[in-house]
Amino acid sequence: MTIRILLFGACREAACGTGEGEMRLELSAPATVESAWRLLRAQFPPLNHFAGNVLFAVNESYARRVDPLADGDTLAIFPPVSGG
Amino acid sequence: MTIRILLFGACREAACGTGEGEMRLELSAPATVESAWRLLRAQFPPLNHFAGNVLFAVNESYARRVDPLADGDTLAIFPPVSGG
Amino acid sequence: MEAVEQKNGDVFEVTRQPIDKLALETRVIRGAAGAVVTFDGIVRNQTHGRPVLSLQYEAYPPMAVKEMQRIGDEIREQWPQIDGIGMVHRFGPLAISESSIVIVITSPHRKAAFEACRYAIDRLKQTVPIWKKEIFADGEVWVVGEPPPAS
Amino acid sequence: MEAVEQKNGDVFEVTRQPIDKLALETRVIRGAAGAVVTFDGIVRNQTHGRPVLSLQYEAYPPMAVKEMQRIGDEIREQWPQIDGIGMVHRFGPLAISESSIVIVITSPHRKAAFEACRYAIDRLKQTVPIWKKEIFADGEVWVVGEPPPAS
Repeated sequence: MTIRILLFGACREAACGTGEGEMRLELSAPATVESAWRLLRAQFPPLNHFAGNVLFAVNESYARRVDPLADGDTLAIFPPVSGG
Repeated sequence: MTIRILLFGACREAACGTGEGEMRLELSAPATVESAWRLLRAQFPPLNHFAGNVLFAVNESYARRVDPLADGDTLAIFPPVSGG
Repeated sequence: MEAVEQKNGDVFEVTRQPIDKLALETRVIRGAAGAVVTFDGIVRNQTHGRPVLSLQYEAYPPMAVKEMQRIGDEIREQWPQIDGIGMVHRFGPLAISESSIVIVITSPHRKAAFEACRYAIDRLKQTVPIWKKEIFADGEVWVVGEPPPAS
Repeated sequence: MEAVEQKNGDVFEVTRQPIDKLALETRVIRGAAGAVVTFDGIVRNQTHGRPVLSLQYEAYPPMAVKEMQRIGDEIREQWPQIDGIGMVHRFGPLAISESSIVIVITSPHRKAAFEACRYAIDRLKQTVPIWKKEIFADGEVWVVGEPPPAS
Protein backbone atom coordinates (compact mmCIF):
# COMPACT_ATOMS: atom_id res chain seq x y z
CA MET A 1 0.00 0.00 0.00
CA THR A 2 1.02 3.59 -0.63
CA ILE A 3 0.32 6.53 1.60
CA ARG A 4 0.98 10.20 1.16
CA ILE A 5 3.18 11.86 3.78
CA LEU A 6 3.06 15.55 4.62
CA LEU A 7 5.66 17.03 6.94
CA PHE A 8 5.30 20.53 8.37
CA GLY A 9 7.30 23.07 10.30
CA ALA A 10 10.47 21.93 12.02
CA CYS A 11 9.72 18.30 10.99
CA ARG A 12 9.63 19.27 7.32
CA GLU A 13 12.80 21.28 7.67
CA ALA A 14 14.63 18.46 9.47
CA ALA A 15 13.75 15.95 6.75
CA CYS A 16 13.59 18.09 3.62
CA GLY A 17 15.53 21.30 4.35
CA THR A 18 13.91 24.11 2.40
CA GLY A 19 12.04 21.64 0.16
CA GLU A 20 8.39 20.66 0.13
CA GLY A 21 7.38 18.22 2.87
CA GLU A 22 5.34 15.94 0.60
CA MET A 23 6.31 12.35 -0.35
CA ARG A 24 4.96 8.84 -1.02
CA LEU A 25 5.64 6.03 1.41
CA GLU A 26 5.30 2.32 0.60
CA LEU A 27 4.06 0.24 3.53
CA SER A 28 3.09 -3.40 3.97
CA ALA A 29 -0.41 -3.90 5.36
CA PRO A 30 -1.58 -3.86 8.09
CA ALA A 31 -0.09 -0.43 8.76
CA THR A 32 -0.59 2.08 11.55
CA VAL A 33 0.44 5.66 12.12
CA GLU A 34 3.22 4.30 14.32
CA SER A 35 4.57 1.88 11.73
CA ALA A 36 4.65 4.61 9.08
CA TRP A 37 6.36 6.99 11.47
CA ARG A 38 8.97 4.33 12.34
CA LEU A 39 9.73 3.71 8.67
CA LEU A 40 9.95 7.42 7.97
CA ARG A 41 12.42 7.97 10.82
CA ALA A 42 14.60 5.20 9.38
CA GLN A 43 14.63 7.01 6.03
CA PHE A 44 15.13 10.47 7.58
CA PRO A 45 17.16 10.03 10.80
CA PRO A 46 16.91 13.76 11.77
CA LEU A 47 13.22 13.06 12.46
CA ASN A 48 14.27 10.96 15.48
CA HIS A 49 14.80 14.29 17.21
CA PHE A 50 10.98 14.68 17.30
CA ALA A 51 10.18 11.15 18.44
CA GLY A 52 8.34 12.07 21.60
CA ASN A 53 6.98 15.45 20.62
CA VAL A 54 5.13 15.13 17.37
CA LEU A 55 1.49 15.19 16.26
CA PHE A 56 -0.22 13.12 13.58
CA ALA A 57 -3.22 13.71 11.36
CA VAL A 58 -4.78 11.19 9.00
CA ASN A 59 -6.80 12.68 6.17
CA GLU A 60 -6.79 16.10 7.87
CA SER A 61 -7.98 14.92 11.30
CA TYR A 62 -5.83 14.42 14.38
CA ALA A 63 -4.89 10.75 14.81
CA ARG A 64 -3.18 8.54 17.41
CA ARG A 65 -0.18 6.31 16.87
CA VAL A 66 -2.32 3.17 17.06
CA ASP A 67 -4.74 4.32 14.35
CA PRO A 68 -4.72 2.14 11.21
CA LEU A 69 -3.73 3.44 7.77
CA ALA A 70 -5.35 2.44 4.49
CA ASP A 71 -4.01 2.64 0.95
CA GLY A 72 -4.23 6.21 -0.32
CA ASP A 73 -4.42 7.81 3.13
CA THR A 74 -2.67 11.09 3.81
CA LEU A 75 -0.58 11.09 6.99
CA ALA A 76 0.56 14.51 8.21
CA ILE A 77 3.33 14.74 10.77
CA PHE A 78 4.23 17.93 12.58
CA PRO A 79 5.41 19.44 15.86
CA PRO A 80 2.99 21.05 18.32
CA VAL A 81 1.32 23.94 16.56
CA SER A 82 2.48 27.52 17.15
CA GLY A 83 0.12 29.69 15.15
CA GLY A 84 -1.64 32.79 16.31
CA MET B 1 -23.74 82.81 45.72
CA THR B 2 -24.47 81.60 42.20
CA ILE B 3 -23.85 78.13 40.87
CA ARG B 4 -24.24 76.68 37.42
CA ILE B 5 -26.61 73.72 37.08
CA LEU B 6 -26.36 71.11 34.33
CA LEU B 7 -29.10 68.51 33.94
CA PHE B 8 -28.68 65.47 31.71
CA GLY B 9 -30.72 62.63 30.28
CA ALA B 10 -34.12 61.95 31.79
CA CYS B 11 -33.49 64.64 34.47
CA ARG B 12 -32.94 67.29 31.81
CA GLU B 13 -36.02 66.17 29.92
CA ALA B 14 -38.19 66.19 33.05
CA ALA B 15 -37.18 69.75 33.93
CA CYS B 16 -36.54 71.33 30.52
CA GLY B 17 -38.33 69.18 27.94
CA THR B 18 -36.36 69.31 24.72
CA GLY B 19 -34.41 72.38 25.92
CA GLU B 20 -30.85 72.69 27.14
CA GLY B 21 -30.31 71.53 30.71
CA GLU B 22 -28.16 74.50 31.75
CA MET B 23 -29.22 77.20 34.23
CA ARG B 24 -28.03 79.48 37.06
CA LEU B 25 -29.15 78.86 40.63
CA GLU B 26 -28.93 81.43 43.44
CA LEU B 27 -28.15 79.90 46.84
CA SER B 28 -27.48 81.31 50.28
CA ALA B 29 -24.18 80.17 51.77
CA PRO B 30 -23.31 77.73 53.22
CA ALA B 31 -24.66 75.50 50.47
CA THR B 32 -24.29 71.80 49.77
CA VAL B 33 -25.18 69.54 46.86
CA GLU B 34 -28.25 68.53 48.85
CA SER B 35 -29.46 72.09 49.48
CA ALA B 36 -29.06 72.97 45.79
CA TRP B 37 -30.90 69.79 44.76
CA ARG B 38 -33.74 70.55 47.21
CA LEU B 39 -34.13 74.08 45.83
CA LEU B 40 -34.05 72.81 42.25
CA ARG B 41 -36.77 70.24 42.96
CA ALA B 42 -38.93 73.01 44.38
CA GLN B 43 -38.48 74.97 41.14
CA PHE B 44 -38.97 71.91 38.90
CA PRO B 45 -41.35 69.49 40.68
CA PRO B 46 -40.98 66.74 37.99
CA LEU B 47 -37.44 66.28 39.34
CA ASN B 48 -38.91 64.81 42.55
CA HIS B 49 -39.42 61.67 40.51
CA PHE B 50 -35.62 61.14 40.61
CA ALA B 51 -35.16 61.91 44.31
CA GLY B 52 -33.61 58.61 45.30
CA ASN B 53 -31.97 57.66 42.04
CA VAL B 54 -29.82 60.49 40.89
CA LEU B 55 -26.08 61.19 40.67
CA PHE B 56 -24.22 64.43 41.28
CA ALA B 57 -20.97 65.86 39.97
CA VAL B 58 -19.31 69.06 41.12
CA ASN B 59 -16.90 70.61 38.61
CA GLU B 60 -16.90 67.40 36.55
CA SER B 61 -16.18 64.98 39.40
CA TYR B 62 -18.68 62.75 41.17
CA ALA B 63 -19.87 64.30 44.42
CA ARG B 64 -21.96 63.31 47.43
CA ARG B 65 -25.01 65.10 48.77
CA VAL B 66 -23.10 66.42 51.77
CA ASP B 67 -20.33 67.99 49.68
CA PRO B 68 -20.14 71.80 49.96
CA LEU B 69 -20.69 74.16 47.05
CA ALA B 70 -18.79 77.38 46.43
CA ASP B 71 -19.72 80.39 44.34
CA GLY B 72 -19.13 79.63 40.65
CA ASP B 73 -19.23 75.86 41.03
CA THR B 74 -20.85 73.70 38.37
CA LEU B 75 -23.27 71.12 39.73
CA ALA B 76 -24.33 68.41 37.29
CA ILE B 77 -27.34 66.25 38.10
CA PHE B 78 -28.24 63.12 36.17
CA PRO B 79 -29.68 59.61 36.39
CA PRO B 80 -27.45 56.52 36.50
CA VAL B 81 -25.41 56.46 33.31
CA SER B 82 -26.43 54.22 30.42
CA GLY B 83 -23.72 54.69 27.80
CA GLY B 84 -21.91 52.00 25.88
CA MET C 1 -15.37 66.52 19.86
CA GLU C 2 -14.15 66.53 23.45
CA ALA C 3 -10.68 65.15 24.01
CA VAL C 4 -7.63 65.75 26.16
CA GLU C 5 -4.16 65.35 24.76
CA GLN C 6 -2.56 62.26 26.30
CA LYS C 7 1.20 62.21 26.84
CA ASN C 8 1.43 58.46 26.29
CA GLY C 9 -0.58 58.39 23.05
CA ASP C 10 -3.73 57.03 24.68
CA VAL C 11 -7.02 58.28 23.27
CA PHE C 12 -10.11 59.29 25.28
CA GLU C 13 -12.77 61.08 23.27
CA VAL C 14 -16.46 61.74 22.93
CA THR C 15 -17.64 62.91 19.54
CA ARG C 16 -20.73 63.52 17.43
CA GLN C 17 -18.96 62.10 14.38
CA PRO C 18 -19.00 58.44 13.26
CA ILE C 19 -16.16 56.56 14.95
CA ASP C 20 -13.29 55.64 12.65
CA LYS C 21 -12.35 52.30 14.20
CA LEU C 22 -9.38 51.62 11.96
CA ALA C 23 -7.94 55.08 12.59
CA LEU C 24 -8.36 54.60 16.33
CA GLU C 25 -6.57 51.24 16.20
CA THR C 26 -3.76 52.80 14.19
CA ARG C 27 -3.33 55.55 16.78
CA VAL C 28 -3.19 53.07 19.67
CA ILE C 29 -1.07 50.25 18.21
CA ARG C 30 2.60 50.55 19.19
CA GLY C 31 5.55 48.73 17.69
CA ALA C 32 5.74 46.32 20.61
CA ALA C 33 2.07 45.31 20.54
CA GLY C 34 1.42 41.65 19.87
CA ALA C 35 -2.26 41.58 20.80
CA VAL C 36 -4.97 44.05 19.91
CA VAL C 37 -8.41 43.52 21.43
CA THR C 38 -11.20 45.76 20.19
CA PHE C 39 -14.70 46.14 21.53
CA ASP C 40 -17.24 47.71 19.22
CA GLY C 41 -20.72 48.46 20.56
CA ILE C 42 -23.28 48.57 17.78
CA VAL C 43 -26.83 49.91 17.86
CA ARG C 44 -29.15 46.90 17.79
CA ASN C 45 -32.32 46.73 15.74
CA GLN C 46 -34.37 45.48 18.67
CA THR C 47 -34.48 45.40 22.45
CA HIS C 48 -36.27 42.54 24.20
CA GLY C 49 -37.80 41.72 20.84
CA ARG C 50 -39.25 45.21 20.28
CA PRO C 51 -38.02 46.89 17.07
CA VAL C 52 -35.78 49.92 17.68
CA LEU C 53 -35.71 52.63 15.01
CA SER C 54 -32.68 54.55 16.28
CA LEU C 55 -30.89 55.70 19.41
CA GLN C 56 -30.26 59.12 20.86
CA TYR C 57 -27.13 59.46 23.01
CA GLU C 58 -26.62 62.39 25.36
CA ALA C 59 -23.23 63.11 26.94
CA TYR C 60 -21.57 65.40 29.46
CA PRO C 61 -18.45 65.64 27.31
CA PRO C 62 -15.74 67.13 29.56
CA MET C 63 -16.64 64.88 32.49
CA ALA C 64 -17.03 61.86 30.20
CA VAL C 65 -13.47 62.31 28.96
CA LYS C 66 -12.21 62.68 32.55
CA GLU C 67 -13.98 59.49 33.61
CA MET C 68 -12.55 57.64 30.60
CA GLN C 69 -9.09 58.81 31.62
CA ARG C 70 -9.75 57.55 35.12
CA ILE C 71 -10.61 54.12 33.68
CA GLY C 72 -7.37 54.30 31.72
CA ASP C 73 -5.46 54.98 34.95
CA GLU C 74 -7.19 52.04 36.64
CA ILE C 75 -6.22 49.80 33.73
CA ARG C 76 -2.58 50.81 33.85
CA GLU C 77 -2.51 50.15 37.56
CA GLN C 78 -4.05 46.68 37.22
CA TRP C 79 -2.30 45.67 33.96
CA PRO C 80 1.01 47.57 33.83
CA GLN C 81 2.06 45.65 30.71
CA ILE C 82 -0.66 47.29 28.57
CA ASP C 83 0.80 49.29 25.68
CA GLY C 84 -2.03 51.48 24.46
CA ILE C 85 -5.61 52.40 25.38
CA GLY C 86 -8.17 54.01 23.09
CA MET C 87 -11.78 54.80 23.99
CA VAL C 88 -14.10 56.80 21.78
CA HIS C 89 -17.79 57.24 22.56
CA ARG C 90 -20.16 58.80 20.10
CA PHE C 91 -23.21 60.87 21.03
CA GLY C 92 -26.17 62.46 19.25
CA PRO C 93 -28.52 60.48 16.99
CA LEU C 94 -27.31 57.03 15.96
CA ALA C 95 -28.81 54.72 13.34
CA ILE C 96 -29.10 50.94 13.56
CA SER C 97 -25.75 49.21 13.04
CA GLU C 98 -23.70 52.32 13.79
CA SER C 99 -21.04 52.12 16.50
CA SER C 100 -21.69 53.97 19.76
CA ILE C 101 -18.46 52.98 21.50
CA VAL C 102 -15.13 51.58 20.37
CA ILE C 103 -12.45 50.51 22.85
CA VAL C 104 -9.01 49.34 21.72
CA ILE C 105 -6.42 47.79 24.02
CA THR C 106 -2.97 46.76 22.85
CA SER C 107 -0.56 44.64 24.82
CA PRO C 108 2.42 42.35 24.24
CA HIS C 109 0.25 39.37 25.21
CA ARG C 110 -3.42 38.61 24.77
CA LYS C 111 -4.54 37.83 28.31
CA ALA C 112 -4.05 41.37 29.62
CA ALA C 113 -5.56 42.89 26.47
CA PHE C 114 -8.76 40.83 26.81
CA GLU C 115 -9.09 41.49 30.53
CA ALA C 116 -8.43 45.21 30.25
CA CYS C 117 -10.84 45.65 27.32
CA ARG C 118 -13.58 43.85 29.20
CA TYR C 119 -12.86 45.94 32.29
CA ALA C 120 -12.95 49.15 30.25
CA ILE C 121 -16.43 48.60 28.82
CA ASP C 122 -17.81 47.30 32.13
CA ARG C 123 -16.52 50.40 33.97
CA LEU C 124 -17.58 52.77 31.21
CA LYS C 125 -21.15 51.58 31.63
CA GLN C 126 -20.96 52.35 35.35
CA THR C 127 -19.16 55.68 35.50
CA VAL C 128 -18.93 57.61 32.22
CA PRO C 129 -21.70 60.25 32.07
CA ILE C 130 -23.51 59.28 28.88
CA TRP C 131 -27.17 58.31 28.51
CA LYS C 132 -29.16 56.74 25.74
CA LYS C 133 -32.77 56.85 24.68
CA GLU C 134 -34.31 54.19 22.48
CA ILE C 135 -36.61 55.47 19.76
CA PHE C 136 -39.50 53.12 18.91
CA ALA C 137 -42.23 53.52 16.31
CA ASP C 138 -44.64 54.51 19.08
CA GLY C 139 -42.49 56.34 21.59
CA GLU C 140 -39.13 56.90 23.24
CA VAL C 141 -37.66 55.38 26.39
CA TRP C 142 -34.55 56.39 28.36
CA VAL C 143 -32.53 53.27 29.01
CA VAL C 144 -32.25 52.63 32.74
CA GLY C 145 -28.61 52.84 33.77
CA GLU C 146 -26.70 50.54 36.08
CA PRO C 147 -26.74 51.37 39.79
CA PRO C 148 -24.41 54.20 40.78
CA PRO C 149 -20.85 53.10 41.56
CA ALA C 150 -20.02 52.83 45.25
CA SER C 151 -18.36 56.07 46.36
CA MET D 1 -6.60 30.97 0.10
CA GLU D 2 -8.19 27.95 1.75
CA ALA D 3 -11.79 28.38 2.85
CA VAL D 4 -14.99 26.40 3.07
CA GLU D 5 -18.33 28.04 2.34
CA GLN D 6 -20.26 28.38 5.59
CA LYS D 7 -24.04 28.17 5.51
CA ASN D 8 -24.46 30.56 8.45
CA GLY D 9 -22.13 33.25 7.09
CA ASP D 10 -19.27 32.36 9.43
CA VAL D 11 -15.77 32.75 8.00
CA PHE D 12 -12.85 30.32 8.47
CA GLU D 13 -9.89 30.98 6.21
CA VAL D 14 -6.14 30.72 5.87
CA THR D 15 -4.55 32.97 3.30
CA ARG D 16 -1.21 34.28 2.05
CA GLN D 17 -2.73 37.72 1.53
CA PRO D 18 -2.79 40.52 4.13
CA ILE D 19 -5.91 40.21 6.29
CA ASP D 20 -8.57 42.82 5.63
CA LYS D 21 -9.88 43.24 9.17
CA LEU D 22 -12.64 45.70 8.32
CA ALA D 23 -13.92 43.49 5.50
CA LEU D 24 -13.93 40.48 7.84
CA GLU D 25 -15.91 42.41 10.46
CA THR D 26 -18.38 43.53 7.83
CA ARG D 27 -18.91 39.94 6.72
CA VAL D 28 -19.51 38.71 10.26
CA ILE D 29 -21.64 41.52 11.72
CA ARG D 30 -25.36 40.76 11.56
CA GLY D 31 -28.26 43.15 12.08
CA ALA D 32 -28.90 41.89 15.60
CA ALA D 33 -25.31 42.21 16.81
CA GLY D 34 -24.81 44.60 19.72
CA ALA D 35 -21.26 43.61 20.62
CA VAL D 36 -18.34 42.96 18.33
CA VAL D 37 -15.11 41.73 19.92
CA THR D 38 -12.07 41.48 17.67
CA PHE D 39 -8.73 39.91 18.40
CA ASP D 40 -5.85 40.95 16.16
CA GLY D 41 -2.50 39.22 16.56
CA ILE D 42 0.34 41.40 15.34
CA VAL D 43 3.94 40.43 14.61
CA ARG D 44 6.07 41.85 17.42
CA ASN D 45 9.42 43.53 16.88
CA GLN D 46 11.10 41.53 19.65
CA THR D 47 10.78 38.31 21.62
CA HIS D 48 12.17 38.16 25.14
CA GLY D 49 14.03 41.38 24.34
CA ARG D 50 15.73 39.99 21.19
CA PRO D 51 14.96 41.97 18.02
CA VAL D 52 12.86 40.05 15.48
CA LEU D 53 13.25 40.97 11.80
CA SER D 54 10.22 39.10 10.47
CA LEU D 55 8.18 35.93 10.83
CA GLN D 56 7.62 32.98 8.55
CA TYR D 57 4.31 31.15 8.99
CA GLU D 58 3.72 27.68 7.60
CA ALA D 59 0.24 26.16 7.42
CA TYR D 60 -1.54 22.94 6.55
CA PRO D 61 -4.40 24.85 4.91
CA PRO D 62 -7.23 22.30 4.46
CA MET D 63 -6.78 20.89 7.96
CA ALA D 64 -6.33 24.36 9.45
CA VAL D 65 -9.72 25.40 8.06
CA LYS D 66 -11.33 22.21 9.40
CA GLU D 67 -9.88 22.82 12.87
CA MET D 68 -11.11 26.42 12.79
CA GLN D 69 -14.57 25.17 11.92
CA ARG D 70 -14.37 22.76 14.83
CA ILE D 71 -13.57 25.68 17.15
CA GLY D 72 -16.57 27.48 15.67
CA ASP D 73 -18.76 24.47 16.49
CA GLU D 74 -17.42 24.38 20.04
CA ILE D 75 -18.19 28.10 20.42
CA ARG D 76 -21.76 27.70 19.20
CA GLU D 77 -22.27 24.84 21.64
CA GLN D 78 -20.93 26.80 24.62
CA TRP D 79 -22.38 30.20 23.68
CA PRO D 80 -25.54 29.58 21.62
CA GLN D 81 -26.34 33.30 21.60
CA ILE D 82 -23.32 34.14 19.42
CA ASP D 83 -24.34 35.70 16.08
CA GLY D 84 -21.27 35.46 13.91
CA ILE D 85 -17.76 34.00 13.96
CA GLY D 86 -14.88 34.99 11.71
CA MET D 87 -11.34 33.60 11.87
CA VAL D 88 -8.67 34.35 9.27
CA HIS D 89 -5.06 33.22 9.69
CA ARG D 90 -2.36 34.41 7.36
CA PHE D 91 0.70 32.38 6.39
CA GLY D 92 3.93 32.93 4.45
CA PRO D 93 6.39 35.72 5.26
CA LEU D 94 5.06 38.44 7.59
CA ALA D 95 6.70 41.76 8.42
CA ILE D 96 6.73 43.45 11.82
CA SER D 97 3.34 45.00 12.69
CA GLU D 98 1.42 42.90 10.17
CA SER D 99 -1.52 40.82 11.41
CA SER D 100 -1.10 37.05 11.51
CA ILE D 101 -4.56 36.26 12.89
CA VAL D 102 -7.83 38.13 13.18
CA ILE D 103 -10.81 36.72 15.05
CA VAL D 104 -14.18 38.49 15.12
CA ILE D 105 -17.09 37.45 17.33
CA THR D 106 -20.46 39.19 17.25
CA SER D 107 -23.18 38.72 19.80
CA PRO D 108 -26.22 40.55 21.17
CA HIS D 109 -24.35 41.09 24.45
CA ARG D 110 -20.72 41.63 25.27
CA LYS D 111 -20.02 38.91 27.83
CA ALA D 112 -20.43 36.02 25.38
CA ALA D 113 -18.51 37.87 22.67
CA PHE D 114 -15.50 38.44 24.95
CA GLU D 115 -15.53 34.89 26.28
CA ALA D 116 -15.91 33.27 22.87
CA CYS D 117 -13.20 35.42 21.28
CA ARG D 118 -10.78 34.55 24.08
CA TYR D 119 -11.70 30.88 23.73
CA ALA D 120 -11.19 30.99 19.97
CA ILE D 121 -7.63 32.31 20.10
CA ASP D 122 -6.68 30.03 23.01
CA ARG D 123 -7.98 26.98 21.13
CA LEU D 124 -6.48 28.06 17.84
CA LYS D 125 -3.05 28.10 19.43
CA GLN D 126 -3.58 24.53 20.62
CA THR D 127 -5.18 22.81 17.64
CA VAL D 128 -4.94 24.68 14.33
CA PRO D 129 -2.00 23.29 12.27
CA ILE D 130 0.06 26.42 11.71
CA TRP D 131 3.68 27.00 12.76
CA LYS D 132 5.85 30.07 12.93
CA LYS D 133 9.55 30.70 12.70
CA GLU D 134 11.15 33.85 14.05
CA ILE D 135 13.80 35.41 11.83
CA PHE D 136 16.60 37.15 13.73
CA ALA D 137 19.62 39.02 12.39
CA ASP D 138 21.79 36.00 13.18
CA GLY D 139 19.50 33.04 12.63
CA GLU D 140 16.01 31.55 12.62
CA VAL D 141 14.12 29.69 15.34
CA TRP D 142 10.90 27.69 15.12
CA VAL D 143 8.62 28.84 17.92
CA VAL D 144 7.91 25.97 20.29
CA GLY D 145 4.23 25.20 20.24
CA GLU D 146 1.95 24.50 23.16
CA PRO D 147 1.65 20.91 24.34
CA PRO D 148 -0.60 18.75 22.15
CA PRO D 149 -4.28 18.84 23.15
CA ALA D 150 -5.49 15.88 25.15
CA SER D 151 -6.97 13.35 22.74
